[in-house]
Amino acid sequence: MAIERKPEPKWTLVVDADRCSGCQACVVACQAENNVPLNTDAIFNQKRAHEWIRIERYWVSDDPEKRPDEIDFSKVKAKFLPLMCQQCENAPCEPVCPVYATYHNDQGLNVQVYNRCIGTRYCANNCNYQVRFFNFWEPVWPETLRNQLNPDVTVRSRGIMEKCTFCVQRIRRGIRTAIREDRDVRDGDVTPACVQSCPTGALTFGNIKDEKSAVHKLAEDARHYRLLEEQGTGPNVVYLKKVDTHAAEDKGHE
Amino acid sequence: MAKKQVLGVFKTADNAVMAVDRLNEAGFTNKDWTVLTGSPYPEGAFGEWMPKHRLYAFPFFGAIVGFTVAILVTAGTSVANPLVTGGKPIIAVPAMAVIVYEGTMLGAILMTIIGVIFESRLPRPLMGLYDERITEGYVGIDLNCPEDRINAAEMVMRQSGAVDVKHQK
Amino acid sequence: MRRKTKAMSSTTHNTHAAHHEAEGEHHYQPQVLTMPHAQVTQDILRASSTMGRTYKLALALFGGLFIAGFAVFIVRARDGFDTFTSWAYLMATFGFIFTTAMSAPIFSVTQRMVRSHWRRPMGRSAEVLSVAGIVGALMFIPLVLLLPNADNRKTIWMTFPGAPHVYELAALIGIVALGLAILYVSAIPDLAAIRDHGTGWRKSLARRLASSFRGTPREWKGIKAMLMVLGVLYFLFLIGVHTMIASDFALSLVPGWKDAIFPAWHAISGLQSAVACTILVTFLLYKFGGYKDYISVDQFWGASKIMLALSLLWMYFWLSGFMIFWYGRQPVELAVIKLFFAESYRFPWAMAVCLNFAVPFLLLIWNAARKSMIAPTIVSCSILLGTFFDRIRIYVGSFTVADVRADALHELHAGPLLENPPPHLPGTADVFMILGGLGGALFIIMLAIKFFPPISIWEVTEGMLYRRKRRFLKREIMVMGKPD
Amino acid sequence: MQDRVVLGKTPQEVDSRINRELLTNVLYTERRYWMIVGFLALVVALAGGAIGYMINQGIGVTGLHRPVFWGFMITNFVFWVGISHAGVMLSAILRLAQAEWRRPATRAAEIVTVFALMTAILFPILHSGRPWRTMYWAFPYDFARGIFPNVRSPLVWDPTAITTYLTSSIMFVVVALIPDFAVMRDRTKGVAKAIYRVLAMGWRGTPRQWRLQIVAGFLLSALILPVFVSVHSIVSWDFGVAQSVEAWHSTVFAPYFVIGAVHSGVSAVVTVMIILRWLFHWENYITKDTIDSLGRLLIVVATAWFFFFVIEILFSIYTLEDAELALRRMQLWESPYSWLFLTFILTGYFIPVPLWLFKNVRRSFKWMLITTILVNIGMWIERFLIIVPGLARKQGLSFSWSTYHPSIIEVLMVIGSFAFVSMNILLISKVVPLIPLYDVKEGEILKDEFKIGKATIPATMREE
Repeated sequence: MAIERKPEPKWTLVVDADRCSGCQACVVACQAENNVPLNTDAIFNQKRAHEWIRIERYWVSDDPEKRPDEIDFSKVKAKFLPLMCQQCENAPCEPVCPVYATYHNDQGLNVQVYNRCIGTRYCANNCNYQVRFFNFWEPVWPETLRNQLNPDVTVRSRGIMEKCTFCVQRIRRGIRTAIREDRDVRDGDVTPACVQSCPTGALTFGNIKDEKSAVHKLAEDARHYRLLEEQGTGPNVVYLKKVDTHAAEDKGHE
Repeated sequence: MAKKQVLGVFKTADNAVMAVDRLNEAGFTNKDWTVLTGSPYPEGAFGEWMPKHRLYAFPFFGAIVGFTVAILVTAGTSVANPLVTGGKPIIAVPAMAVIVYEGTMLGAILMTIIGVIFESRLPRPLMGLYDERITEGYVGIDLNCPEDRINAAEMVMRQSGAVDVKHQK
Repeated sequence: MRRKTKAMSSTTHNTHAAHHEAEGEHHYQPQVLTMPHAQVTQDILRASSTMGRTYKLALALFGGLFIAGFAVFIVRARDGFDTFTSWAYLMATFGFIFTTAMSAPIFSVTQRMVRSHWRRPMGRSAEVLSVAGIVGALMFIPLVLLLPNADNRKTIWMTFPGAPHVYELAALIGIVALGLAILYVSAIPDLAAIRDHGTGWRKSLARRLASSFRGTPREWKGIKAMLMVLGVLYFLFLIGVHTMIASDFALSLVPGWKDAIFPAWHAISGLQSAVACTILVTFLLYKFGGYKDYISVDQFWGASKIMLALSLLWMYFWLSGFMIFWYGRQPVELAVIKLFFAESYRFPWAMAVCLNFAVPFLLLIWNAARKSMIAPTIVSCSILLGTFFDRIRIYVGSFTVADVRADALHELHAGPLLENPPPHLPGTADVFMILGGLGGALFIIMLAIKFFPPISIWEVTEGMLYRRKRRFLKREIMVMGKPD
Repeated sequence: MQDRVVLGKTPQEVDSRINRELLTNVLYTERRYWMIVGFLALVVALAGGAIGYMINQGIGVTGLHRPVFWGFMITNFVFWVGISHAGVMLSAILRLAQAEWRRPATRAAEIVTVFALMTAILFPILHSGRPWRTMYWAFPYDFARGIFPNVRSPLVWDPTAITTYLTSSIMFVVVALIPDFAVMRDRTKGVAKAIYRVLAMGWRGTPRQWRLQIVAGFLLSALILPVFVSVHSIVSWDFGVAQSVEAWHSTVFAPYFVIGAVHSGVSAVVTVMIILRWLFHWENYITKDTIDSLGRLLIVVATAWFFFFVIEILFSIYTLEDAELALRRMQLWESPYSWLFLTFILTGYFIPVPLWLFKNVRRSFKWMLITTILVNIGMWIERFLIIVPGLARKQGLSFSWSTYHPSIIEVLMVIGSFAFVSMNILLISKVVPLIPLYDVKEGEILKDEFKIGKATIPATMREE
């Protein structure tokens, strides 16, 4: 149904690293919205936690050239990098899937077909951002939580990959409203769970093709950069640099 | 008139050669007899008649078939299911090349196998005259001769040192 | 011994290349030489010491070309060595000579190691080609000076002192020396023959070189052992030098180009061209050199099998590199593909693929073609031409980039080359330098084959010991001795 | 000095002796054979249990996790594909080179190829999250919905290449078996005879049949060699094309893997042949010369492999990228990888190759057995060190760097795979001779010798 919309929207998420306080609200919201399996202690210790969006925390010393043992820890700062699927234009994870379980749709989304997936885990190996998660176990929810599962979202079974979808269910709903009101999608039609829950407004979501949209303006911002740009993956997530005296630190991610 | 098989079993290749020579003197051509050995002898060791085989044609035919099929399958499936992945073209030639290559080789090899079996005229359910000693290093001369000359042929073979001679009843 | 039939047939075959086809049976008979030893020595010495008129003319021509090229080189050298592009074609020519003539001895080395008999009349011509290394070395010195210091850029030398210049020179001199050493050692017994039967300056020079070689078992053993050692050394060294030159003169001059197979691929095309030019020389010797009795289709048959295999490898090595870049789609990779294959140097690449892969493959898969003299020769020519185009592609390509992006040589991911530089076409001066280089190489090679017998007398006569004919039942068959 | 065994005076003596000695296991079986097979069967059963448990519980029972999504199973897959390269390498190349000493070695090698490959195929399937749905991974059958495999994925190239290779090598073996089936047809009684009668397809041994046998040998060798090169190249591309794992994204991988495969494969064949020689009393066929020549071959192969190993490392670290350096640091200096690396480089190259340089090592069965086993230990670890550290140190996002510990399930599977291959080889040896009878007999015919002065030179007749 989205197919005959002209022009197709191109969804983009802008992450303002300067506003992020690392509060993890987005993580929880995502967990709740997308029926992400519970990360119990056991699973977490197996390093098999599902975090469609995660806050990567890096400690930044005052001088990158220093060796750890010389660093003055009173000057060390924490730096947060919210990381979710970058919905790459040239997604390395897509072509390696033998069964087309993941491919690029015409709204710039990198979609995951759960029914098709056979769990070769090749896509996860070939993801630069390590934002793909494999269901090593059959996911289980305690009886009390059964009723909070989101009916719009599939519950993934064991043995398949899953990842951030930009809350595709909300995107579809937004487009449906737009069609009903016979107009193009505009800001506010679609708000992924993480964006909705971010207290500091570090996350902004929208259709970058639409000049009036917030993301369009933010993407032009002087501070903007894309993660691992030199790999040529062409992410659809734009980051805005943290404003601090240690700008050089960003090298740490490249 | 009807032809019958005569099989002479010889202890050494030399005797077999002797027998072959005498048979030829006796008016048989090397199209009438063939040699049965338990292991390959150098080509022409018995002056035997060796019709040309067409084995080399088979792999080429197979290769062409394999190539076409592979092209159709790869191109066909990618067009029938045109999903963009990683910004690669729908008809991704290097990727197709790999599969087409394998297809070609598979075709060539399978046809070669068929070729070998066909060209060596196998399978041969009715073996005709045979002697189990041949796989023990004896050499057999399998003569295809008209009934009235069977005895003569047997004689010749015995003279040239056949340990055993038998013929179709 | 079981199944001994008749005694050895003592029929001698005075052989001519075409002769064994006329052998009664319909199956192929390899050449078996049975003429007396003395005759071999005389024939070969005579052939290697006569200079025809065409020969002299050709010699003069090549000499002239070399001098002209050298003059042009001097003129250009006066403007200094600061731009890569002006020396790109000199590098390409050097690359070509290095990949072909200077790598040729590898053929005789490997074949001697696997003790193949058909190689015997061919080995020496491969070794003689190594004298081209002298010209190569001359061309190499200015090119090394051209290289920027390795300190503040990404080269395989990391931070070695004196890199890359010292090592490059050392390596090249080493490989030339080894090549000449192999030529000399393998020629000693033949030089002894010249000393005893030769005339004039050859005799006196041979006396000095062959010194006191008398042919005692000990001396023979020594020579063979020495050849084995030198051979192994040469092989390891050659691969190493290919790696160094490929990475210093191409890889490290293109920012961000990280391609581990490229040096190996360079070496493979070295082996391929080595076989090619050996076959070519053998054919020329057969046609014009007057060695008809000693060269037969066996040589071409054996060598063309190897050439076919190497041509397939050539393509395979390229593909296994290309596949990674095509699939990776990182900006640098796409830029490299554009530069060398897709856009700027599309034409030489196309030529290389046709001449180094398509032609050899399509011709040599046919046994009839392999078992002929003309087809392998055609293929050799096409391979040599293709290699020349390919060297132009690699070195001129890299050199142009080195000028455009000299700023980025130290960068990690230099990103896409800013704008893909247009192909750099040769000017008149470049043409002169190319011809000069080639002329010099040919000149010195032609001189060499008139001193060193291009067909190794001792190896041929040794071969006569181990290949015999005997009757087996009703046919004639070749018996091959397996000494260890 | 070649020590040529004289098997007899007359053709009859020789051939019947060859038949007798090489068909021992087919016609009559010793008790220790069944004991060994039984033991191996036990191990296989154990591994089978482990597999069942994994399929029932899910991949969770392995030690895999983010970002190390591939571990022991894929390592083992690559290892066995590698081993499978021995058969073709030996029988094809040596046949084309007309090396006489290949004759007894060929079939055992080909059999190793077949079973190694069959075992290898199992692992990617078991390793997938939902093995029971892997049908549409390889086969484009879903015309109803028009959904087909993704031609661009190396994981689709793999099955194509491996099926091609498996089919061809099985055919390679079968064609060469026809004359030997005939021998067994003439030696056996009753049911067995009937079966062999069918298998031999009425082979009589006419000159034309023999001619075609030999031509087919050459032709198939020439055809199968390009396949064999392509197979491991494609396996290597599973890793090579992955641009986000810098350690894998190296252009040299294809030839590096192929030559490494030959290295481990030929060693494996030597191991297998020495063991079978002991088990089936092949003293007259697998001689010192055979393993001596194989040893020489191994020196060359190993050194070529080492060259690729060196340029692989050199050309990956020379740009001094952080992620690359972090990876190499882990590979070389951080336990347990440092220990694995040390073991690998010693057993894979620096212990065996210098030893092989000595003639009396190459000619001693004990030492060849030891060294070749060492090589394969080393090469197994090599595959592990290529696959796992690359994933554990992926990209600069050090937040999710990690390491990998295999679970007992994976270990069992690996051990099981070894038992499985050995068991299959032993079982097949019950039905077909693992040394090609007719090839050896032909060798006996072509044997010759002549005198040069006082020396007697062993020689062979050459048709071409």
